[in-house]
Amino acid sequence: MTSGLIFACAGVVLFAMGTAGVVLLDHLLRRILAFNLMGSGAFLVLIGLAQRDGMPDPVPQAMVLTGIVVAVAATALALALARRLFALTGGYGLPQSEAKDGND
Amino acid sequence: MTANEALPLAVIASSLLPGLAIFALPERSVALRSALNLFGALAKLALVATLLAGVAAGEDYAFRYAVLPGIDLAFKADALALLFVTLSAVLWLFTTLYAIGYLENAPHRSRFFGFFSLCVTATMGIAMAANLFTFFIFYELLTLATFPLVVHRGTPQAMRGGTIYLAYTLLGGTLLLAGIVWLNALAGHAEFAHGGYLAAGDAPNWQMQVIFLLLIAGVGVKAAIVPLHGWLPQAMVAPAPVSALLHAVAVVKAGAFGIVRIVYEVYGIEFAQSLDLLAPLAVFAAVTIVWGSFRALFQDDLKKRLAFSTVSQVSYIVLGVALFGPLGTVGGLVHLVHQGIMKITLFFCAGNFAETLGIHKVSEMDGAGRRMPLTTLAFSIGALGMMGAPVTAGAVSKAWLADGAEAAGMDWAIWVLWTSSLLNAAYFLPILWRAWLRPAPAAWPEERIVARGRRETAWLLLLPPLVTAIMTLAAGMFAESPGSPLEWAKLIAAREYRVAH
Amino acid sequence: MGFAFDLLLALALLWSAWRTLATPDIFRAVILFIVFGLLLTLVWSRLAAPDIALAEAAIGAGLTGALLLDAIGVLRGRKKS
Amino acid sequence: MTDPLPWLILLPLLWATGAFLLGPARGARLALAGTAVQLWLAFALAAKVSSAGTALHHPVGGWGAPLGIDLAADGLAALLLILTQFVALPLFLYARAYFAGKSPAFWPLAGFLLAGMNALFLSADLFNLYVTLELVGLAAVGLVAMGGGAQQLAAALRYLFATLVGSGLYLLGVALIYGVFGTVSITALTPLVTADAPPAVWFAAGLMLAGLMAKTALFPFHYWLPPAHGGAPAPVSALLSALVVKASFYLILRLWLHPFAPLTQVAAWLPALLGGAAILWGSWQAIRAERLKELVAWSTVAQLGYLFLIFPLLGADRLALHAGGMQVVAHGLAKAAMFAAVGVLIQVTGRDAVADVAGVAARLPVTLFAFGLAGITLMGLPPSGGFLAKWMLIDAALLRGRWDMVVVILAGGLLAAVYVFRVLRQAFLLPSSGERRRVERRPVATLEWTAFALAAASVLVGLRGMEILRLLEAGT
Amino acid sequence: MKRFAVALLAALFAVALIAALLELPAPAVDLPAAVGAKMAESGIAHPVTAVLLNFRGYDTLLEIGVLLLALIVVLAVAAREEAKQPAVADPVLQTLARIAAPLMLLAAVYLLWAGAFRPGGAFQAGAVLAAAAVLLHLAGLAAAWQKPGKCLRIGLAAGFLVFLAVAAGLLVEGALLQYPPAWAGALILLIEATLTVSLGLILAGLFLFLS
Repeated sequence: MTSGLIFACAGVVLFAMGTAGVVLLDHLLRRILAFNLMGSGAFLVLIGLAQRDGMPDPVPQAMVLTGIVVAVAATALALALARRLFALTGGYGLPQSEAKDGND
Repeated sequence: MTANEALPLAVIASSLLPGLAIFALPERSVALRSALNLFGALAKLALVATLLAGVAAGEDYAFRYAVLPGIDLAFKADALALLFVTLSAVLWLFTTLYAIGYLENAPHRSRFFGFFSLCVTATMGIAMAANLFTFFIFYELLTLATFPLVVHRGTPQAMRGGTIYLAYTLLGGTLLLAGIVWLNALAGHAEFAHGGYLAAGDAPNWQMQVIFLLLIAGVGVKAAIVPLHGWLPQAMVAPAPVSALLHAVAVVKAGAFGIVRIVYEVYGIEFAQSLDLLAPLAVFAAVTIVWGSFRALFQDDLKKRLAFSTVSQVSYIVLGVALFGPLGTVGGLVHLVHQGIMKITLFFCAGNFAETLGIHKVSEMDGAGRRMPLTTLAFSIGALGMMGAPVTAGAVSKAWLADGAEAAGMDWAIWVLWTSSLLNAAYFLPILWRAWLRPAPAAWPEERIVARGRRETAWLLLLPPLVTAIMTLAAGMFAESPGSPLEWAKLIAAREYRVAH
Repeated sequence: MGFAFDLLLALALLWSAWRTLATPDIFRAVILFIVFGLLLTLVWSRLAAPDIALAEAAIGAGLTGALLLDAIGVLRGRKKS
Repeated sequence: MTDPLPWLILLPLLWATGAFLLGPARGARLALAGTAVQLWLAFALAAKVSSAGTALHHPVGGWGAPLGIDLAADGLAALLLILTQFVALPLFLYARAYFAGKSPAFWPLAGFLLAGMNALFLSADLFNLYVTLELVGLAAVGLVAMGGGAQQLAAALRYLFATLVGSGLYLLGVALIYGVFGTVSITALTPLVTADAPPAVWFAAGLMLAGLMAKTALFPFHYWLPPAHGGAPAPVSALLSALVVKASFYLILRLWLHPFAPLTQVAAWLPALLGGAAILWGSWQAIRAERLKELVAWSTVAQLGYLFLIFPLLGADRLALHAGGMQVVAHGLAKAAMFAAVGVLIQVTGRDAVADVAGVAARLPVTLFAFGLAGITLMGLPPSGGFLAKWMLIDAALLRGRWDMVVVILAGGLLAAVYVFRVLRQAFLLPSSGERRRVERRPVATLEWTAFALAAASVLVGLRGMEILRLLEAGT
Repeated sequence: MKRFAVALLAALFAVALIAALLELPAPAVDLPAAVGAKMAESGIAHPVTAVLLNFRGYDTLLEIGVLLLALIVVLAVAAREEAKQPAVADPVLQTLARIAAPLMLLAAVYLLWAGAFRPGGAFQAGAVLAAAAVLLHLAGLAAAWQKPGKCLRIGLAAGFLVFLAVAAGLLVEGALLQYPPAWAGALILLIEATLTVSLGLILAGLFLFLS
């Protein structure tokens, strides 16, 4: 088993963990963390699988570089929204039933 | 585009364009709006006259525009289409005149007349549709254009009537759509043809029968066949010109006309007969005729009584269609016209009673004939016509229908006609008796228009019912002369059966 | 040797990820996330991807960690006052 | 400008950046000018595609797939490009009057959104599509959050997580595809993906399609849509409901038809089942909704359901594909119009409950007309584009004996009538005398007429059915 | 209940997918070979940078767009928060920052230059620049940013604009981002240099506008 395949498998587990986390967790910061884990898992699968024969492949590496920048952009955006919501409501969770009391 | 292609479009445009222009007019430009309305109505009459002359001379008027592959928006102005087109165009002129008088100083007239014109546009489209696809388009357009008219007053009762109207008609439209697409999937996309375009091999018989049921149920809603008639009495909350439109010019007529097209030009009368579809249709028509008349007996509200009368009378047309044989066909078709003329007279008069004196109920009619003799005279002619009294248009219809029933071997239908006539008399004669023979009360419920000189009410309200009453008599007296509705119906029947045999 | 190291690294990575999600204290979770990022940097270099390793260290662990820590700072500051 | 493809992507990026640098007033002008040019480019592209009869390719960097990234435009892409620019242009006019110089973030975000969508429609590379998906998703979330209220932020966050999970699933799928085949070019993949592909490819297809369905708000992933679309400012809701969800749907259709066709046959019933559920559940919620925008947003959930009904019906006769294309166009126009109209109603009456529109018919006839015309399209009544779509869909279902689908489609139309007329009949109702004294803002003509234009287009497009279908045939 | 179901689903998914990964045929397309074959024409000596800025440069263009977009959203949302004072000054941190910041600047320049033929490049360099700015802020030497002025805006957008301009300019001659081999190296360096500055500013901005 090459390192590529090992890390690809680890990536799958990471992705599953991250996805479950985004779906299940309530705390917004944790969901953002979970999203980052999910993304890292996908990146690992991409590179690990492509390099399962042990040879480096620049194409997926470039893709992952792109992906990391996109992920940090998404994280910053999510944090900005979460912090603003925190400033307004004082909580880091999403209100359970919204849209019922139209307040805008 | 040749002139023969353009003419059907022009007939549609002659109400569509004024309608759209009227929507854009500000509320206060009364004169311009009325001018547009009348210009449209007169232009339409002129166009229709050209078409009539052309069709009588054997011209073909058709227009098509591909909407989907193999599916055209197609119009044709054949003899049958023109029967309905002429009726609607003529009655539209009078209804417009009446509405201008009726709605003087009422709010939202731009909206009203805009939708009013759209209604007639849709009716023209229904009449001239050359295939079921086109028919459906205008059939649904008619639903949409009439809704704002039914709820025009904006009261909770109007909303209730409008909602019920919509519930029935949209449901009917859905059934119709299902039937049309199904038929399209089985038999391809074909145009209406004399003698029908379906043939025995097209699909299993049971499917043809179910589709027929779907189609007839779809158009039967507008034709107010029992048990699909529930909306019609509710929709009488609308202003009187709208009732005229619903009962005589557009809506129920569109339903009845749809049945005619489906039976004669989709299935073909012989094929429909061979599928055993006509007898059940006749039974439904008969039940509707009797039930409508029976319910009318117990209505004190004048417009409601007239509405149930419509339920009954429109099914005369359906009965005529369902009677196998040219005599019944002629009876049904001619009643399409006669019922329109007579019923519109009645609704005009009912509107006059309500507008002038505030009379809404039969029990308030006492002595109305003395205060409003001309209106009451017109009403009487219409009512006698409905009963089938001699010299009126109604007599002609009933005679042909009865002959048709005999020829088709359905003698029971004659009894239905007789029963209905008796019931008609039973609910109309008391009104006439009250109006002419009972003394007037000390004060009318709500007198709004004061009689001046010999004019009992505003002349725009008085003129239309008088003209249509005269037409009722003329159609009866000169039934056999060329150009009468009866002669035109005979022409159509001859064409349908010439192909069928 | 390489295989054992990879396996160990993968397990450490998954453990840090798991702790990140499961730790009740949010501050520790973020610290664990930064640890996760550093481990991931190691993984990238094992995978002969030094460019990603650099980016991961600078952006993934560094900037994202700083952003998260700052957000927690706000959270804590509000809770105290 | 020899080739319209790259310009359709570069132009919105340019004016988005310009709007960021120059501020909202000049940004709006840039956006309008840019979008007008884009619309022209989209039509030019459609003309080229039609006359060529096949897809046009543009190898970015001159390398060509699989080394480089290819842009490709077939009839379907051209249709969506036209729709996007065509809807965006009046909506931008609307937005300029609506925001009146406030909300400086709208213009750059809208530019990125449009660029992302155009890039998505044109891309033929799975990983590049991921980047465009993120561009569209994040821009859309930003637009929802722009309002800045707690409700909007919460809705935006919900939306953000949904869209991130969606693109995450998609990305994992791309990773698997690259691992198995060594390429992410759709053209290169199409001959490689066969029914006996390794299980990882099945996983990839499932992940990518599931992720995209979450982004398209297909039932049961629809939960994020009503708050996001119902809470955003009206022009934003219109953009999102009319266009953004269509972008991910487009991608589903594209993948379904091209690389994954050998795999997807088995599961075609699933999207249709979910679509049917979406129609019924979305319509039911729209009927129950108390707020106007919520009603319209739920209607989007329902209308998207129709799009998913086409999958088991796709076949050689292309009827279902045509129905899908027509529904995308008709709903795009109608939903934009409806949100725009509702925006006017809310702005003028100052309230957004369905009950509060009583009597509006008399004061805002143009807006109400717009709402009604859009409603005709949503109900699928003739002669609208929605009618043609429904007609073809029923036809396709009947030809394959899918009676269950016919019933759902017809029922959906009736349910749509219930929620549309719920608003209309309220509007025709005379307001009670106490209500009438409420202080109201005067309607802005630009807002009213742009809504009307969109609504009229959604109905009139029914008369241009042949052109649309012809375009869909070109190289799709 | 939901927790359990989702966790179970995730676990099943992971197991099944790992099983699917263990038996894979060799890829049908050999992209590394294609990259190797075209390296000479790319104008770059380092394969990853060649893919990033030439072969798949279009991805990178859009990605910068995503980043700029995120910054715009951060600006739109965060602008309402009250301005925060620089963190409490810590003398040790301040000294550290004073020394580190210039070094980081140097490192960034090195990374940018190195990117052409070995690991490194605009992203890493930009990230280091951003890190320097964040460090200065944390040390209390730089205030959090308020609404960006004209100059800052231009700085933020410059990299993207230059990239766009090059892409558009190249369209006159050929396809989108089709560098003529002779010019490729120089154009990519121009893009990378401006991108480094803008990326540094954007990444720093994501932090500094937020705090």
